[in-house]
Amino acid sequence: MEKKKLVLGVIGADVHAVGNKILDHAFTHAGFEVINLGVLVSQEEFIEAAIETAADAIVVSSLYGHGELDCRGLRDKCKEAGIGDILLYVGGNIVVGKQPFEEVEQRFKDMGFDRVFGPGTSPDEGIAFLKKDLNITE
Amino acid sequence: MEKKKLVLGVIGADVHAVGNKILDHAFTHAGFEVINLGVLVSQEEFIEAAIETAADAIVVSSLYGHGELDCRGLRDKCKEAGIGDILLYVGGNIVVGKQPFEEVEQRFKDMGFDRVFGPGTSPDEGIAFLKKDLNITE
Amino acid sequence: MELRNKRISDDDFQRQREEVLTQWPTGADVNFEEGVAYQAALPEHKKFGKKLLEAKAEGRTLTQPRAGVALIPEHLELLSYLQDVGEADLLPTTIDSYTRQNRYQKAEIGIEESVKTGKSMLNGFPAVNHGVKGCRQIIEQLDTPVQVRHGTPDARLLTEICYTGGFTSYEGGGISYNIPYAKNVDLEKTIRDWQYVDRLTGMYEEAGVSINREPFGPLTGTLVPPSISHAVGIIEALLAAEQGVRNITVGYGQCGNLVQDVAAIQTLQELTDEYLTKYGYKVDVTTVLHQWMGGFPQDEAKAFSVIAWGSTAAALSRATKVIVKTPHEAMGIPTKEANAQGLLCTKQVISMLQDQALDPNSLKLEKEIITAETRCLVDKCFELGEGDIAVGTVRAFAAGILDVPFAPSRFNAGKMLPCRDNEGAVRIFAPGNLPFSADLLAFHQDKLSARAKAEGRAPSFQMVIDDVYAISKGRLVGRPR
Amino acid sequence: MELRNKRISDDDFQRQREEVLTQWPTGADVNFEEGVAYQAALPEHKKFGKKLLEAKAEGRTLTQPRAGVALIPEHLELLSYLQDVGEADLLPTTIDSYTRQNRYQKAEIGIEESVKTGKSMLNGFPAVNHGVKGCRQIIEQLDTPVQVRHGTPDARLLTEICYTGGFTSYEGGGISYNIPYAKNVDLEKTIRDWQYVDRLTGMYEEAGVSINREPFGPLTGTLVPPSISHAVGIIEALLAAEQGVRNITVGYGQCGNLVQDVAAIQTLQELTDEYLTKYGYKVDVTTVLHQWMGGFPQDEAKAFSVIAWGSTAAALSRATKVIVKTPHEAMGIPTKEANAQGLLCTKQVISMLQDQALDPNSLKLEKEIITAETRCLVDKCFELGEGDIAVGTVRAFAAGILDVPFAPSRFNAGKMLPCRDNEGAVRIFAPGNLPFSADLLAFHQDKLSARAKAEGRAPSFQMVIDDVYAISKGRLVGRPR
Ligand code: B12
Ligand code: B12
Repeated sequence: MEKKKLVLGVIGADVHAVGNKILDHAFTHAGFEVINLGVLVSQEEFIEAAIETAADAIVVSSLYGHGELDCRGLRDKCKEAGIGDILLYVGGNIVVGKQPFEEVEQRFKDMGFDRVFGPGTSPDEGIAFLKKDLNITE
Repeated sequence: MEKKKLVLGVIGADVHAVGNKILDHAFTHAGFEVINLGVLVSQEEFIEAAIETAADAIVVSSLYGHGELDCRGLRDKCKEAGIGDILLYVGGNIVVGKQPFEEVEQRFKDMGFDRVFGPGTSPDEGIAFLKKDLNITE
Repeated sequence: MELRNKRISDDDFQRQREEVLTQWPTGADVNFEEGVAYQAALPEHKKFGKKLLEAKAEGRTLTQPRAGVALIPEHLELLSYLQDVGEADLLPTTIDSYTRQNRYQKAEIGIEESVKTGKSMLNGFPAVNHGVKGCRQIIEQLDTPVQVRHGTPDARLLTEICYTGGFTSYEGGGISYNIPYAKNVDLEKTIRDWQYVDRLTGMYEEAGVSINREPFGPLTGTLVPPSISHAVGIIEALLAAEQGVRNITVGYGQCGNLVQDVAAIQTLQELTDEYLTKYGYKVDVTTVLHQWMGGFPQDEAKAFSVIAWGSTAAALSRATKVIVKTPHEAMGIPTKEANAQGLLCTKQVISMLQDQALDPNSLKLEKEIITAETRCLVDKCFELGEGDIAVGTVRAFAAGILDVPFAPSRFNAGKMLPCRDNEGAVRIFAPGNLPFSADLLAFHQDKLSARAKAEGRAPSFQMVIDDVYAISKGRLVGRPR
Repeated sequence: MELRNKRISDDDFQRQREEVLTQWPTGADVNFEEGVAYQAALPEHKKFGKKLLEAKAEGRTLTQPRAGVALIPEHLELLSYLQDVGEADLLPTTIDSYTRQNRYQKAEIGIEESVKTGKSMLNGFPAVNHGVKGCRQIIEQLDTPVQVRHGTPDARLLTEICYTGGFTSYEGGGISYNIPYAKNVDLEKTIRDWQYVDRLTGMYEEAGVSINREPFGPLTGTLVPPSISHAVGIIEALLAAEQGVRNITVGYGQCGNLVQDVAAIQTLQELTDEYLTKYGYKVDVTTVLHQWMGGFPQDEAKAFSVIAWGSTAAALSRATKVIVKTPHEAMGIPTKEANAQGLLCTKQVISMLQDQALDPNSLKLEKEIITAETRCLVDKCFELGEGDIAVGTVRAFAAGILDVPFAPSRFNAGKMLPCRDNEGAVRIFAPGNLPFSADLLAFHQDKLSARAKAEGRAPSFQMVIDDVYAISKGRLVGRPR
């Protein structure tokens, strides 16, 4: 079976690189093809890379607190670019400060993200959902 | 001027001796005559000592949490013994657990204590009030 | 009957027992054989002494809180929480102060008041009043070994009920539960009453059930020099061993200077082993470090620091277990949440530091000092007792040879005054009648002169008071303001 | 213009300046003479460098939080709280990430959104957008020295505004604010842009106003071996000194092994002094220890432990100041209450341990290793630059001679892989092109073999990952599960 493709990156002006390197390693190890854009990635770069590689999902990390400002409109831009249905994940420390996760999750779902992960989610959890959402069975 | 007399002790089944030794030292140093009954002092012992020495005040410590059970009825017993007007102070960790001080203070005032002091009150604070309440001026 | 460090005869024991079991109605439910059978049937993971020995072999430090409330359901909820959320390795059942003074009638009122007001009006669990069945509810519903912790001068009935009730570890001793916990109770009497406790433990041991015993290390918890508490711990270990106890945890309350604290735990293990062997006992010895036992800072963030610093001493000394304080310490009996926070803070430090140790060379001097002092004290007690350590101990306290600072007991001389040196180690300012060699006394004096010089004031009672307040005011050494 | 470690000429500086001050409208309010006069008129207790030197002389460690929000009133409220309730000795103004990337337009939107939503939508204080007047409101309403902390590759405009605005200390450097904080920014350019910042600092110094400068010590905060961050700190100190900076604080991010951490702070002071003197600069050098900069545990009680352990390293090493984490670290930007808790926890440890120190003998080996490694690195940079440390540094990064683990910058080789040894000290698993002597490489290999043996597995990237997660999972060494 062909490997599913993920575009991975840390959005906005965010430079937190450690988690990104580990996610790259973990997703690759789990059998995905990872297109890792690294840190400081704009919405446009995510979408271009997804179109270019015909990716199955965009996995956005945001650690530094500006996630809410940075992620707004990503789903709409995907639609405009013709990949309106692509699977969209976001995870990390995606808002400023310690906030109740349920509220945060709802806000990001309203923005069009399919799944939202809170601080310190392990890569394994993301992998399990990716397999489910991309219908991967072994 | 004659020294004012204080009966000092730790009430009930309480054995916390450190603060008691320091209060004895501090009150004596501040010019009071201290009749120190030490730890494990019953209500009856407080009252007997106060009558015997014609004390001006009874200073009760309670640290171990049973203060509420141990202090109930002390004012009434003072009245029965004919020293109903004696100045009654209580201080220390006088209830079980961390409770809002205002509520605790009220409960002990309702029991007939003239002044109530919370955890970690410095001896100096007690001395200042004693001087005020016993009309000591220097 | 004359006090002797001699195994209590079966006859004597049974005679006492009859009286003890009638001190409160619940005594009637105690049955030795049935108690042994119950304990023997407990699953391995509920056995306190076993878990300690495993940890010691692996070089791990176990965490244990203090906790106890008036009523059984609440007590169970509390302990379950500390086990499940607080990740406690060992559990306690702290007994209330009325029970400790054998005032079971007052404890009964406390129980009633607690039911009425819906909050615990007692500062611990009244195990005697709850009886054997009450205790067994605790043991059965938890997955962790549970120890009884108290401060009871005459604990004979409490012990009978708790052992039959299934507790596998028991704190206390004839000295350590008298001198800091009583005012007028004869030391001879408490040593004798604790010989009863130890004999009962020995009887369980002989019947194949090993119950862990723990002398209370910190004593008054206030500026107690290590050698004083070591001497008391070793003597209580010897007294217990004579009655047949085979699993003992000796304890020490953190003083605050890291080198002194690590040296203290290491020498406590070494010296206790040494004395027990020397006097012919084969006992499994483990150690416990008590996090700072003196006055705490009121601010919770600051309290966490003190907890972490105690955990550091426990981890770097490889104490077998550590007794944990909580961020509520200065205020009152902690909520279960605060108690769990103390445990989790401790666990993080302990596992984080698991792989580190202090350089042994840096501990050498301090270990030599503590060892020499402890030997002076214990050997002098043997001498005073003409070879009998029970007799010698009573005479030593009477003479101020053993002297615990700030103790409420009138059987304690209270002539020795401790004080911190310039690095914060606890030293001796006024030796009273401590039987220390001239060298040792000179060592203490030099150390305190250095501090006096640094502060530009002579050592005095005010310096001692400043040291008592120091930690709660954010310092270790009580510098002049 | 060619990169050189040479003082920028006045002409060059003025030419750049004209361009810099037009990057955003608020640049128009900058006036050097007026800025100098404003700074000169500040009361003594608001001068950062002065307070540091006093603390160093007294052997005290000062506390400093990180903090910054979008709007001025809220920022003032936050800093006042940290000063008054948190007892912070030094204050920060942490700049938001848009400003750090010179995206002032986005910062403006962040300000507007913050006004609208009533909560800070920025992760820091947008000082450029608030301008000189905004900054002065901060300085004037506080009684504590305030430093700007950020992570800005091109900080020229920010510096101009902040210096005129009255800030008396400024973090950053051409390496330390590039390699961990950027992806595509040329190292040559950032070194040059930071020469501008340092020259501006030098001009204030020459005008009689001393502003403290601080290279960012921890870099990526993740398993950075001490010698790597020492080398970067020393190089940035040399670059700053050449431009006329006279008050420098070099930094280090706690690694977690106490001996390594204390040795690191001590050698950082010694080596920085040594190199500055060797190259003819007279600079007042102080040190800062950053509490654990990697991933934190989520549980607050556990986070307090990590904070306390960092404070322990700061206290026992006598770092001049300590940058404080908070119990919210793993979750998000802390509330002011959580930030104050971190400060108070730290203060308690620092004052409690004020009088203690580690045995110097126990630090000897670790100090020798760090010193030898750092000399290998810095000397090699001088060699590569044919005597010019600016040139040499750029070449060293290109060649992987200087190599920061986990850095996002493509100007960093990323070939070196660090890993903890069996005692938790950070060692080097894959040296990449580090110019270490054979002896030093063998030392690292031995240390890692010992761990590999203890764990029964070969060092691998999985071991590194385990180490990255370790502290947040309660350990220091990432043992296999
Ligand atoms: C040391 C200590 C002990 C020692 C005491 C040794 C001894 N014999 O003295 C030991 C280990 C034996 C001990 C035992 C127990 N303790 Co204790 N102990 C403490 C501790 C840590 C310090 C007390 C101390 O010496 N402080 C230093 C002195 C100088 O301060 P102080 O005692 O507070 O006294 C000062 C002030 O309170 C004030 N003050 C006191 N009275 C008055 C009166 C007036 C009028 C004024 C103005 C001021 C004033 O002035 C004093 C001098 O500055 C405190 C917690 C803390 N404070 O940090 C717990 C604490 C008092 N103990 C407590 C408890 C529960 C116990 C035990 C039941 C065991 C247990 N469950 O852990 C037993 C009880 C034994 C008994 N029957 O009394 C609880 C009480 C809980 C509550 N009130 O809700 C505390 C608060 C700890 C806790 N948070 O759980 N304890
Ligand atoms: C190390 C670190 C830094 C380093 C980063 C070095 C580098 N270039 O990588 C430095 C010091 C440079 C730094 C800088 C800053 N940081 Co920072 N940093 C951290 C810290 C301590 C650890 C991050 C880390 O490496 N963790 C280890 C890795 C393995 O975990 P991770 O990053 O969380 O990633 C994992 C998970 O989140 C998850 N995950 C991530 N994305 C996704 C996506 C999906 C779909 C899934 C399933 C999972 C997933 O999987 C990853 C791998 O396990 C965190 C706090 C913390 N977590 O303890 C703060 C933190 C992220 N930083 C923060 C901030 C604010 C900053 C700064 C603005 C400075 C400041 N104010 O202090 C700058 C911003 C710079 C910028 N422009 O981005 C804040 C963010 C606040 C918020 N969200 O409210 C944090 C939370 C600290 C705090 N509490 O204030 N930081």
